[in-house]
Amino acid sequence: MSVPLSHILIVASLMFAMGLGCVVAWRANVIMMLIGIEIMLNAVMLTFVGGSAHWGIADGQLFSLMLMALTSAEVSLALAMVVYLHRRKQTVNTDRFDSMKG
Amino acid sequence: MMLATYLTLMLLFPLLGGLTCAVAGRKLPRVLVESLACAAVFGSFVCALLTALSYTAPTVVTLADWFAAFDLVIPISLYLDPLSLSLSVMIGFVCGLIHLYSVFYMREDEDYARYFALLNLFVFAMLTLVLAESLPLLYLGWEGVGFCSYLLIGFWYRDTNNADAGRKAFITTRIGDTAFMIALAWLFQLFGTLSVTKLNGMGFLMPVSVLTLLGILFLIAAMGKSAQVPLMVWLPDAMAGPTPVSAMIHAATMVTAGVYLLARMYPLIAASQAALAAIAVTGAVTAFYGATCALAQRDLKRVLAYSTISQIGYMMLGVGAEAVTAATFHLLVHAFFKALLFLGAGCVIAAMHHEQDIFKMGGLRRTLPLTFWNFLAGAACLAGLPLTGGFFSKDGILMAVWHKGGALYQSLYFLGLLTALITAFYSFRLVFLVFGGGNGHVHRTSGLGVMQAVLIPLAILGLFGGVLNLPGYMGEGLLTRLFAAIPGGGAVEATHEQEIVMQAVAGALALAGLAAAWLRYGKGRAHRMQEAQSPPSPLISFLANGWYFDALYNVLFVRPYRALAGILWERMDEGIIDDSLDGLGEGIGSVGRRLGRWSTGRVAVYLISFAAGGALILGYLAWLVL
Amino acid sequence: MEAIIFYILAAILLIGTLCAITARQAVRAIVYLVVSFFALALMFYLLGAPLIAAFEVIIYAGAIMVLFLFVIMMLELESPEKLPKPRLSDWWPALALVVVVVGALAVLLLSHVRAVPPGFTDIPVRQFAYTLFKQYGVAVEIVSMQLLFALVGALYLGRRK
Amino acid sequence: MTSLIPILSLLIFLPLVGALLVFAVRQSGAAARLLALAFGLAEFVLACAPLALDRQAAHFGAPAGFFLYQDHGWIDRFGIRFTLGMDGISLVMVLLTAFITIVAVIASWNVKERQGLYLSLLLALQGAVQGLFLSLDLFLFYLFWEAMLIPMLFLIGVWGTGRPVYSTIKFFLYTFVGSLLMLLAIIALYLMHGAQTGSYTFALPALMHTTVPYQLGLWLFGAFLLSFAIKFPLFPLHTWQPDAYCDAPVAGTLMLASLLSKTAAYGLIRIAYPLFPEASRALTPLIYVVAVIGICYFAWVAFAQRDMKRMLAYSSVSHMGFVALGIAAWSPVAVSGALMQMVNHAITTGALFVVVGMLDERAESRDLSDFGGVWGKVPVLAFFFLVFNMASAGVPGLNNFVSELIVLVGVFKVAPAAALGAFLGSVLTLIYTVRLVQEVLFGKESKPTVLAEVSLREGSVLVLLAVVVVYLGVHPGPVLDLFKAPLELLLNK
Amino acid sequence: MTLTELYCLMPIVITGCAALFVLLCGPLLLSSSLTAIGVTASAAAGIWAAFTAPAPIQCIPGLAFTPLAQLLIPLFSFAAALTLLLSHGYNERRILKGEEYPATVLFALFAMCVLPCATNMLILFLALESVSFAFYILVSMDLNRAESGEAGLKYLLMGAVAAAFTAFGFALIFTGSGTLALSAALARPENRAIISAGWGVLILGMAFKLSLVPAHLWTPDVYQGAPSPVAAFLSTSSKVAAAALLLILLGHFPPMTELRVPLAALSVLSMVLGNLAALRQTNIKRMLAYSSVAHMGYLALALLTGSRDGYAAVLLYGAIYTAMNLAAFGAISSLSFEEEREQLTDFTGIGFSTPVRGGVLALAMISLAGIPPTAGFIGKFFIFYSALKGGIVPLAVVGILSAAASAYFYLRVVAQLYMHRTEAPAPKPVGFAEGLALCAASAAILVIGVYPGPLLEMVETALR
Repeated sequence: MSVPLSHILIVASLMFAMGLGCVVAWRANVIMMLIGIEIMLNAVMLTFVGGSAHWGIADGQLFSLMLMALTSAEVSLALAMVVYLHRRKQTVNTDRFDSMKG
Repeated sequence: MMLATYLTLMLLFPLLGGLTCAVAGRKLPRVLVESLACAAVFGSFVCALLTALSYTAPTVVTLADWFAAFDLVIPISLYLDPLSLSLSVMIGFVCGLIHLYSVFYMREDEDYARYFALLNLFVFAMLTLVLAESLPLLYLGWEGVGFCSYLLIGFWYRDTNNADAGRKAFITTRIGDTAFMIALAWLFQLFGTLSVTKLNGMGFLMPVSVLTLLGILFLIAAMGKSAQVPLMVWLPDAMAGPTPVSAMIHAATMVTAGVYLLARMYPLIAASQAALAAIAVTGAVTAFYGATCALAQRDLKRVLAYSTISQIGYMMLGVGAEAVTAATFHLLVHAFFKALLFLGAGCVIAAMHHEQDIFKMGGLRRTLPLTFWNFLAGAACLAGLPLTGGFFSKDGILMAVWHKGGALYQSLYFLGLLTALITAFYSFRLVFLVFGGGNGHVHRTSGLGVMQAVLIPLAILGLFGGVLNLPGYMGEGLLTRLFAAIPGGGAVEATHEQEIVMQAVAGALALAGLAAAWLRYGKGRAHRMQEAQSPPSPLISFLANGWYFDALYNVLFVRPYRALAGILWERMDEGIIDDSLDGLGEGIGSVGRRLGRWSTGRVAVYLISFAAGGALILGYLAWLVL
Repeated sequence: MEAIIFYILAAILLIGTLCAITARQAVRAIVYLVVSFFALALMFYLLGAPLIAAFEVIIYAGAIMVLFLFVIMMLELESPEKLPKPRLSDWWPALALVVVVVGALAVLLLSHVRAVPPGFTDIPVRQFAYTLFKQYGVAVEIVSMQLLFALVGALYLGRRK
Repeated sequence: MTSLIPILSLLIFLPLVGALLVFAVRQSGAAARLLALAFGLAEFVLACAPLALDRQAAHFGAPAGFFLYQDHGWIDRFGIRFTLGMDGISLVMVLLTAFITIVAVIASWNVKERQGLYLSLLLALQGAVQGLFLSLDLFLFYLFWEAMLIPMLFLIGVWGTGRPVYSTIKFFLYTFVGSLLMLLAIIALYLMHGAQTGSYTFALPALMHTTVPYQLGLWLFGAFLLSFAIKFPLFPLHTWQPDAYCDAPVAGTLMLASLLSKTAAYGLIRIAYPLFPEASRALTPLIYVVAVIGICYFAWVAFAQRDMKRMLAYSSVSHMGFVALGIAAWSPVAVSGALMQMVNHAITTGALFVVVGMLDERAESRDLSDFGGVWGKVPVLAFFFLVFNMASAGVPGLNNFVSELIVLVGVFKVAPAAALGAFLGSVLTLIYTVRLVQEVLFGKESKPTVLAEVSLREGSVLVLLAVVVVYLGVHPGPVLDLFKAPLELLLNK
Repeated sequence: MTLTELYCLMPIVITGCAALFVLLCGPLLLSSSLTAIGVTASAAAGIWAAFTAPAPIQCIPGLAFTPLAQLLIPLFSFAAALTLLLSHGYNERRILKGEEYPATVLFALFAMCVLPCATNMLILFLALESVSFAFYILVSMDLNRAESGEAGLKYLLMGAVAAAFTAFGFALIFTGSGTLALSAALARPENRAIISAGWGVLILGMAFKLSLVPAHLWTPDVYQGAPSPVAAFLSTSSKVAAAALLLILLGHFPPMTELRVPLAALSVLSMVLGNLAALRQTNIKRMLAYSSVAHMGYLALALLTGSRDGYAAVLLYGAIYTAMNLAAFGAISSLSFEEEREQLTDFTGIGFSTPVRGGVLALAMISLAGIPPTAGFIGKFFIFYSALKGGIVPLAVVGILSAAASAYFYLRVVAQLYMHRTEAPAPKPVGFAEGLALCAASAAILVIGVYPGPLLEMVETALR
């Protein structure tokens, strides 16, 4: 395949930035923020896989695999927290979670 | 060797007496304290006499080391020469008498221990001042007498006015003292020594301009201590102290320390005519100033105070006219008759229930005859009636001034003569007002007899003090012979005819003053008494208030100083410096608080900050690559 | 040929993501995202990582997205007041960030001189497995611990007092 | 004999042990007091011991001039050693510290709250100050320099009056800013010396041989100077000082005024000036200016005070100006005058604070308008008040006169203008002193008209202080002699 | 895997097994025995590591018992043991039940033990993320307070984004260098731009872990929300772990000069902002959070030197900071009863009503302020020494000035403890476990402060 590595990396960067943008823009919506994080992590995986393919070694792919596991752990914990907090505060708006500040 | 012992004992007696009184005085019986104090001073006097007997030539006696820091070596060393010898004898004698007098004068005061402690310490300090060979030691005496004077003026401390007077005296003289210290530091820089004898022999090493400045520094020092214009304002107020104190400190001894200092350092500064002229002018002006002020005073002691200022002015004039002998002569005689006058005044005051207004007195000639005659003798000396001690001493100075020549000194001579006239006038004004007129009621206190008795030796010394230094036509003076060895001590080169003419003029003026006073206050006494009830004329108040110098200084120095102190503290220290730092702290704190507000509690803000940080780092790295 | 497919997939991926992040509702966003993840999985396949591609589909497009849906439904988050929408003013900083990050990364990545050094090589599953268990056995252990504790944490938080 | 008994370490650790013991028995006030006093006296005896030694004897390995010397490894990684040395200067300072601490212990006999802790902190402070005066390792010096702050912080903060927290934190922050910059300078010097000679050490004698480029030297010396100037304090870095002095308890003020300000002067003499001869020369005019401004300005401001302690606080800085002046002149006479002034200032100012503390204890006020006629009420106390005030005003025969004279004579030789300014200050000094004396001692007796007379304990402190005041005024020779040999070595470098 | 290899990795095994054991047997055992097991396991791990000679070779692929691990594992174990000791009483008072707590602490310790042993970036990354992950759980563990869960979510959201950044950084570095192994990480000049981009992103991720400005904002909220013992553990070991990761990476990679400016900016911003923002803080836990921002700024300053001295300073400071913050948060946690004692005014007069706990808190504050003879001073000295030696003078000056300002808020606590007339309600006495923990921490502060030689040597050895 003859796609330059840099193109893959650009695509990954775009995706990463979009994920970041999502996290930042959906400022109060915890679900969308988590989605943004997923997007960012997927961009990272793309980078790893690209790098892996580029150097012909499996390490990058492995990192991706581990990232998936990590992500699922994080997401499940995050969602558990969302549920927990929703139960306590009846909201998932993170802007309302500001009892501590200053 | 005996000399050293005498000198040491001379100083030790009053010192130990003073310390004993200070430390244990309150626990000891009164009689013991009184006799201890008197014995100490008389012991000192005896030592002074013994010293005088065994004196042969000027000697330096080093008793101990005071301190030494590298080349700055200050020994405790004493210098015995005719000048210090004659002064220490005088001090021993006068102070001894005044101690005795005090015993009775202070009979009713509870704080006798403090009183005698200070009195004794004063004698110690004064003797140290006179005998010191190294300038720092002289300064020790110099400040010591000032300190004792401060506490004694404010002896009756419960009255704030007394304390204020003491404070004024202390601070005003400190201005002079500072000049002394500056001179001291400078002398050390110039000559590398602070020994009086060495310094006096090294004056020629320095240019005249330096010596002039040094002379002026010493003059300022003398101005403070001897109450010369413009630092004279403290002395009239100093009369707030007990009268024996005024007699001892503010008439006979301490206030003449300035003259003594100038006489002591005379060899060093003699080379500078400018310095001498400054001294002479200061002296003459002060003499005139003091005499005029004395004219208008109503308070018995203030008259004497102004007269003291005036008389010391004469002494300064003498030093300025290169007549150290004459100045010292006047100093000694003045000590006797001024002590006499003050002690006499003390008797009067004691007898009058501490009334000091001379316009409320009168007729004491009959009720206090002994006091009267003694006081009269003192007044005659002060006025310079012919053949009294004061006559000869004052005349010696005036003659020296005339002989110095030049327009300046001649005009000073005439100013001196005018002052002599005024002096005679106010002296007898005092006598007529206090002792003349109708019968006065007195209150006989128990000690009055002894107090009056003390006056007698002083009166004799005052009246016949002239023999100490008779003018040339009557035979060589004792002092002149003694002082011949020291620079500036030589007799004035004048013909006997000149001397006689000048003395005749002076005598005539004194008598004229007496006549005028009699006319105004003897014959016109009743009229004057009436006048005194009405408000004084402007001229009288001008003179009575000492030419308004107090008010002037108040406006120029005291009030601005107070006001600025407040401003410096509240505006500058608390204001600019402290508040700016507090403000800085406050500012940093509020910046911190604002930075803390960045933590809004909203995770979105945290994330965007985080992301912005990432963007900045990446942007920077990209910029590097570009 | 593969390159063209790659670019098409990249386009799908990016457009899908863009749609996802700008979707008005979370459920729609998830659907868009599933699409783009499928595209990503295909790209992985093209890049010689079939296993990762499979996992991508199974774990991401499958499990995780479903988990999201599940939570959304459980908390009845579809009502507008529960999930606030970004205002326009929220988008500007996001856009600025995206531009800067992408710009900076593009500059850095494109300055990379030799774009295609050894070329892409397929990595056999065998090699993958070998690396996984020979070299990164510890990683598996750590991740397993981590997953276990995700479970622990989730259960703990779910506990009712 | 000197090597058998580690006198120097003992001087430091004895008070620290004392502090621990006193802290341990803090429940019982009387026991704590006696224990603290015993440790204070023991320390004093120990401090006197070197007086009996042959001070000419050279100690093996010791730098010239140090007749007692101890050197132990400590933190080898940085070449930091536990090096102590005693020469004439430090001997006097150690004696002074021991003496003042005894006075402080006795003066805090009546502390009501937590007396054991109070005394324990006093002893700890003493240990730190002794360490500072003895250390020959710059790191060690810095360690003690900062460690001093902790007991002081508590002394002011816990037992203070007025606004103690504000004052203590202000005091701390001020000094802390300075000392941290000094720390940087110390490290820089250390690195420079290491780079030049290859031996990385904080030993003061070795660091003296570092060649410091002029420009850099200015910065480093500036950092040292800033640190010392704050603790001195020199104008205009003084504003912590009136507050701290005013709000601290008696012993705290005593330690602050008598000892802590001396540590700064000691640092200038022992460290800053010898280390940076060129830079110190360059900045000397600045020191002259601030010293003279300080002498006059503080004396002037003191005049405006109503609070006695605040007045004394300003008075204390004003007098410290003479020390600064003497150091700035850096001539043998001037510096020995400065050292003497350090001793005298410690005694006189300390004594004044003690007396004011006693007045405060009796009348429960420090406001001048609440006083008057004390002479009639408590004559003995009034007597001592007067003596110490006169000493402070520079009346000859009492101690301050000697040192001020030496300083002024020394400075006049080098910088007449600066000396002239200082002379002016001596007039201003008298003005406020006399005002203080007058408002307190003289005038009508204010209410309450009866005050308790001086107790035996108080009397003993006062007599002790007064004896020293007079002794040093009349016969300061022995002390001045002690300074001679070390100063010759320091100034000839 | 031979026996010696296992021998080397025993700390990891011990902690991992202990975590699992606690989890499995938790329901059957008393909470005190759970704590005992945890403490014993931590202590065993620490002691084992301390007395095992480091082996230069990989024990098993991806792990090696390096000298660094020999220093850090005991340190982490110390912190974990103290945390468990502190938590025991705290949890009982606050009714935090369950075996999850000690198990998670042990899990965190397990991950921390792995981290310094890692020889490749994947293990490093996973270990670091596991540490964070354990803390996500621990922070939100206090079900009685809404703040706890809130803090957990915030931390998790931020942490996940930061993890994405870190991972992206590793991805770029991997792409640029072609390997995940640390020892083989080569300088590839032609890929320098990619690697430096990776470093840039990675540094930001690390900035989050170290709470450097601008990635610090979570710190105060999380410290406030977390149970105090957790805050103690979080503020010490997780930071040291992150710093260790950076040390390992920086030690293996050729120096990246372009990173100097971003690191310097992070450092200086953290020092200044941390110290300033803490000045007026009235909540002591938030104040300590800002203080930790500042302290991490000092750490970054030492890292910035890129010298051996600097790295040694980082390690030393990490160890000292661990002791100081454990003491500080430990005292706070032992003073907290039904309510979390966190407002400054809650501490009024506490120094006298509870001398030991108040004293420990005061000591911690004095040490944090860097005043001798406490450990904080030695740490600060080393940091600024290395900074000056590394030639970063302006930063050192800024840092030292901000440190001077920082004395204000530390002393404010001390003042609150001792120098106010009114007194806050005195707390009840605490148990043996907490007392032991507090004593251990303060003893460490004092001993290191007076005689830092051995620790300095250990630090030197760790970098060899």
